[in-house]
Amino acid sequence: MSDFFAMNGYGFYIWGSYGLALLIAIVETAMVRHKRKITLQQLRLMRDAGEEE
Amino acid sequence: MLEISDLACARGDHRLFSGLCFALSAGELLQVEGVNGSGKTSLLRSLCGFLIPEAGTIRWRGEDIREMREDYHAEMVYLGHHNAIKDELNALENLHINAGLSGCALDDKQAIAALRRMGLKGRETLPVKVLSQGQRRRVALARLLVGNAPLWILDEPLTALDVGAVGLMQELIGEHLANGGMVIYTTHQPLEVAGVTTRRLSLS
Amino acid sequence: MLEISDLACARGDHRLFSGLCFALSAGELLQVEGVNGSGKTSLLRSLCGFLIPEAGTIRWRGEDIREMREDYHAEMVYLGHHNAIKDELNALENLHINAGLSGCALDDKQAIAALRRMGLKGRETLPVKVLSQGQRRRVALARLLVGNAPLWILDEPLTALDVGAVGLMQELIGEHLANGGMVIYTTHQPLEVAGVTTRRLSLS
Amino acid sequence: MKKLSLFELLGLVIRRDLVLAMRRRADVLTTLVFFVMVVSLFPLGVGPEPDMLRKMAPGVVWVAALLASMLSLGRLFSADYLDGTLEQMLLAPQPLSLLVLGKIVSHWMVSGLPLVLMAPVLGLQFDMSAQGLWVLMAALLLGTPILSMIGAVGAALTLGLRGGGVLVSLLVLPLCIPVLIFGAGAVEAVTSGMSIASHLSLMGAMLMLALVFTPWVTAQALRISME
Amino acid sequence: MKKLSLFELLGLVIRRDLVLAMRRRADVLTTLVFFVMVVSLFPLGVGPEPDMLRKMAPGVVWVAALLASMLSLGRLFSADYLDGTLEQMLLAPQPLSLLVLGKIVSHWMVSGLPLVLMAPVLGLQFDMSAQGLWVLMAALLLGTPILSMIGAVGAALTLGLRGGGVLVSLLVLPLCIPVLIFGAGAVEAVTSGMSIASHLSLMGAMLMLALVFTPWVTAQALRISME
Amino acid sequence: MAINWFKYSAPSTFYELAGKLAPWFAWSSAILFVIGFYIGFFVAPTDATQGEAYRIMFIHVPASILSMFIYLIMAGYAALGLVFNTRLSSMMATALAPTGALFAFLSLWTGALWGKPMWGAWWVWDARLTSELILLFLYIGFIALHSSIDDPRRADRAAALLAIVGSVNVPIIYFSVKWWNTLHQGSTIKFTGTSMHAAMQQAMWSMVVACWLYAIAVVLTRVRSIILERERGTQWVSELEETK
Ligand code: HEM
Ligand SMILES: Nc1ncnc2c1ncn2[C@@H]1O[C@H](COP(=O)(O)OP(=O)(O)OP(=O)(O)O)[C@@H](O)[C@H]1O
Ligand SMILES: Nc1ncnc2c1ncn2[C@@H]1O[C@H](COP(=O)(O)OP(=O)(O)OP(=O)(O)O)[C@@H](O)[C@H]1O
Ligand SMILES: [Mg+2]
Ligand SMILES: [Mg+2]
Repeated sequence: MSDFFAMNGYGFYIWGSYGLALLIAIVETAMVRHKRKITLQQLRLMRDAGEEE
Repeated sequence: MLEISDLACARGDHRLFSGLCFALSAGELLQVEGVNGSGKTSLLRSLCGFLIPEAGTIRWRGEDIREMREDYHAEMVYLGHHNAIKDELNALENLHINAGLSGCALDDKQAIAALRRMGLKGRETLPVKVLSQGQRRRVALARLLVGNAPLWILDEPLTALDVGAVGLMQELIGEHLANGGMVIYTTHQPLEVAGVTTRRLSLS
Repeated sequence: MLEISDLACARGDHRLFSGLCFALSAGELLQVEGVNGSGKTSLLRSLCGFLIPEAGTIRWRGEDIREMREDYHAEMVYLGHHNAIKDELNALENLHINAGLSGCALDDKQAIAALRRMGLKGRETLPVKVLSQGQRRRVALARLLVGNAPLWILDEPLTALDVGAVGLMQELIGEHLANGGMVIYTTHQPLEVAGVTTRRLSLS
Repeated sequence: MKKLSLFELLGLVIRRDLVLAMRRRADVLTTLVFFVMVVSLFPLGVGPEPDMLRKMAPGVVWVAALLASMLSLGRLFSADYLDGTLEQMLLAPQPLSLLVLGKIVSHWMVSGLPLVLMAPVLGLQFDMSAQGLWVLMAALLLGTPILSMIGAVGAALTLGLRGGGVLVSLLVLPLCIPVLIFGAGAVEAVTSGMSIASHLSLMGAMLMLALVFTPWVTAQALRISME
Repeated sequence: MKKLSLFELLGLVIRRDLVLAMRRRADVLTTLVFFVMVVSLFPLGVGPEPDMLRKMAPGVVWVAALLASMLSLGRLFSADYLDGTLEQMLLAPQPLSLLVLGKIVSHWMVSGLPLVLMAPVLGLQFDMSAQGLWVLMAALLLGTPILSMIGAVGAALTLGLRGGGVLVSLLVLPLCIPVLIFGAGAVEAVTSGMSIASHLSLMGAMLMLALVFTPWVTAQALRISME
Repeated sequence: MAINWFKYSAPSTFYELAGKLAPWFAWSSAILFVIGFYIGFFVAPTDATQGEAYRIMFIHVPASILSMFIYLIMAGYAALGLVFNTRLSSMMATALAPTGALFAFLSLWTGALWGKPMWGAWWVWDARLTSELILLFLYIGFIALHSSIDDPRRADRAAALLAIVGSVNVPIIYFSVKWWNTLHQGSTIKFTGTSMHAAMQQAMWSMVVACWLYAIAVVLTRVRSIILERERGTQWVSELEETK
């Protein structure tokens, strides 16, 4: 197992690459979702404010 | 000559006005009225073609202004919140350039006469930067005296002008209308032109 | 409280005024009059200490303002041709910062109340850049409602304001005078404060 | 009041901008001095070894020219924008691209041409050969107008935006890289005894291309920015 | 309405400028990207030989940092000047130099600090050693605040002058040369195995000096510019 | 069956469609990614010249390819939006830019991590590397310009003009950079392994497709938020279930 991760001494480079790729995928997905949440939240806020007037 | 039909304008997610219709023909004077933020400036800028309206058309002599472009520009003058004068140049040079941009060459005599009429005697060759607010506005207004475009679009022309200059503006507008011109303007100050009934357009 | 004696001011090689003397005490209202370019703005800027006058002294409570500096600043508000508001911030944030700069902390309720009073209800959290000319001026004027400096120096406060807002300004000035304040202002528009006689200073 | 022909109008615009530039002569000088300064900073930062300096010279001069012309872009439209003159230009009854061309030409005469004339002096500081100096000048003469024209597009797009000065560099610098590469390449080619014809003719082609397209693109960008 | 203490006021000014910077986040990024871009342009002009690039690296990074912080100076006072806020600051009942210090601090946080953090990555592009990278960061950390402070004086003096952007570089660059020399020198020293203590302690002393004097000088310059 | 494409160019219908499609793309991307990873790491043999390090290829190459294609697509959408004034295409361009920039960054990062063991340096000034860096700058320029203009319509149009000018320039940049480098020295860097093992090819292609699907899923989700934000004044948004 640790052989697999060591990758013949290239582990740092290989896992560094795939790790960042995974990180980017996770962060971007999270950001896109967060943005959707915020947008919906604002829409709701605006509607409530509109009904108040 | 100028026909606006069904015009709508929105800024951001704020609808300023919609379904606006009016027509203006030679010799008419139109004041756009409304409280602060009602969309007067936005309307005038649409009439110039700067803003693309959300809906509706603006026609000049029957043609859409967005298609005429340069031909329409040759027949109008716009004076906005900004004076469009260069601080480093003097009043005379500024007037020359402004006339040049609207396509006509001017000789010095005509230019000086126009500036004198605007009450800038003795200030013709000072760099505009040292003039007072009101004097700068006068330099900008001097453009109206040269050139012969029939349509004037004036956004708060009276800003910073003193009582004498306001009177002068009334005179100028009167002359222009008598020559078959048209004027659309906004202002929060009273402006009465002798012998002409002002049409009013209220934005609310 | 404010005493001006023998003040002279020159811009370039142009003498604007000289030998100007007047004094202002609590509850008084002074309008500086004059045609365009007569030196009103220059006079007000001298009173703030921006321009160093050619001759004469300006005293506040008996002391020269150039020596008092920060102590004088704590007792005055100046509102010039520029609005001193940040385009990127909204009206509320702008007011907070302006109050902070004049040395007092404000809570949100006070700030919102001030903006509402200036007729900016519903615009408190829009970035100021999208507001109209008149609305921007109102944001700037809201400073007068917070803070308690006795001396107000206003250079054409009515620019771009509609009729309603002009009425409001008259009210505000009236209240300030009734509280023992002082106001010096210039304008080319009529401004009448109920129950107060306006003193006038003509520059020519 | 006689009508102006298109050609007279072009002349008027160029003359106006030159007069304005002369009124604030400091401006013209500053671009030039900035150029000189950036070039002279390098030996200070890098160290005084003559061999290395000689090798760096064309690259450094070109990078400095690129930066200097980026900086001067701020002046191209922003003054006209702030005081409302640009609005009036958009409303002029002549093609906007003509006015834009006029402004670009006078801008180059004020901020590009001086760099071309100054470059040989700086080259001497780095101990460049006479032949290299001539090629440097020729390359700059072809290249700086391209920089001004590409820059004009960027300046028009960022008009009225805060932080425009840096933003415009951000947009325009990557687009200017070919000019930099061929310009510096020409000088290096001549010092290593190769032919420069292909470099210079490529730059000439780019210049023609830019001359045809950029005024029109800039005019469109200005229309967008004034909305 | 309670009175603000001096310290609270300093906080208010810093916070205000940071909020403003965040509102136009593009601004912050652009200084950084400009820095990255200028550094990356050099190899394009000079050629890709690794040996030469390694030698040039500290000088190039420092020159780029200098230019980036010069360019960002445009934003320090000019917005406040144009919209009249600066007039109000001059009329504030607190010492002007305090307000100025606040503005400088937040300006550095927005435009200097990111450069310090980015520098190692750029150093890698030029194949610098790990030790060199650390020293580069340390030198930049000491040097960029000095650049901001000296720059503030220049920005205040050129306020409201057209073409201020280039003029300010002209005034300020010569004053910043010592920072450049010691900063780049420190990195070169470490790569050639010498001690860096003297370089860094000199920069520290310059920083202290600047911290004491420049806010006051800048305040005076602002007063003069507003007349 | 004739599909009415115009129907889907209306933001409201596209919003629905994108909402339905995005999860499918996301899941199939995840599955393909796992497959690609499995083949790439457990089936494909060790490379003769590069050893294990070559396995970076399976992420590096897709990232590089996508970063370039996304720019073209983005410029295309932006141009459509500018010429025909279709709101949806401008929104698509805006939504594509961040993803493209991230792929460009990933390509640089993985390339650098590959370069260190292969060439002994994190970075060399090779033509291909340099043009990828410039591509990242172009993306950042697009995003910076768009975000520093507040009026979304003006931002769309200005950024579109920039993208078009950029895409005209990209080939010029590419060839000039190529020429620049070869003038100095013959390209010392030759990519080995042009005749790839079948398993390597399979791994690579599944990773490429996985990245495509991922990009589509993310962009569709992002464009939905953008649509809501821009259309918030309209009737259909206020009638949406999600906003209640
Ligand atoms: C920061 C460094 C690097 C960058 C920016 C970079 C960039 C690129 C780009 C843009 C492509 C796509 C080219 C195309 O499809 O035409 C690519 C493909 C490729 N790269 Fe890299 N690369 C880097 C480092 C490396 C290294 C170190 C290696 C191997 C030693 C490598 C091997 C490959 C291979 C094998 C391909 C695909 C085969 C091909 O299309 O020729 N790259 N890279
Ligand atoms: N992005 C935006 N979001 C919301 N409202 C906006 C936005 N942009 C502009 N507005 C509003 O649009 C209006 C702009 O109006 P305009 O400048 O045309 O007014 P005006 O009639 O000229 O006013 P004034 O008399 O004060 O000059 C303002 O009410 C402003 O608040
Ligand atoms: N360098 C100079 N040379 C000659 N005259 C100058 C110079 N600088 C300023 N002036 C004159 O000084 C006057 C400036 O006056 P100021 O701005 O105070 O006028 P104001 O009363 O506020 O006018 P307004 O009502 O138009 O605002 C102007 O008449 C201007 O022409
Ligand atoms: Mg208005
Ligand atoms: Mg005045």
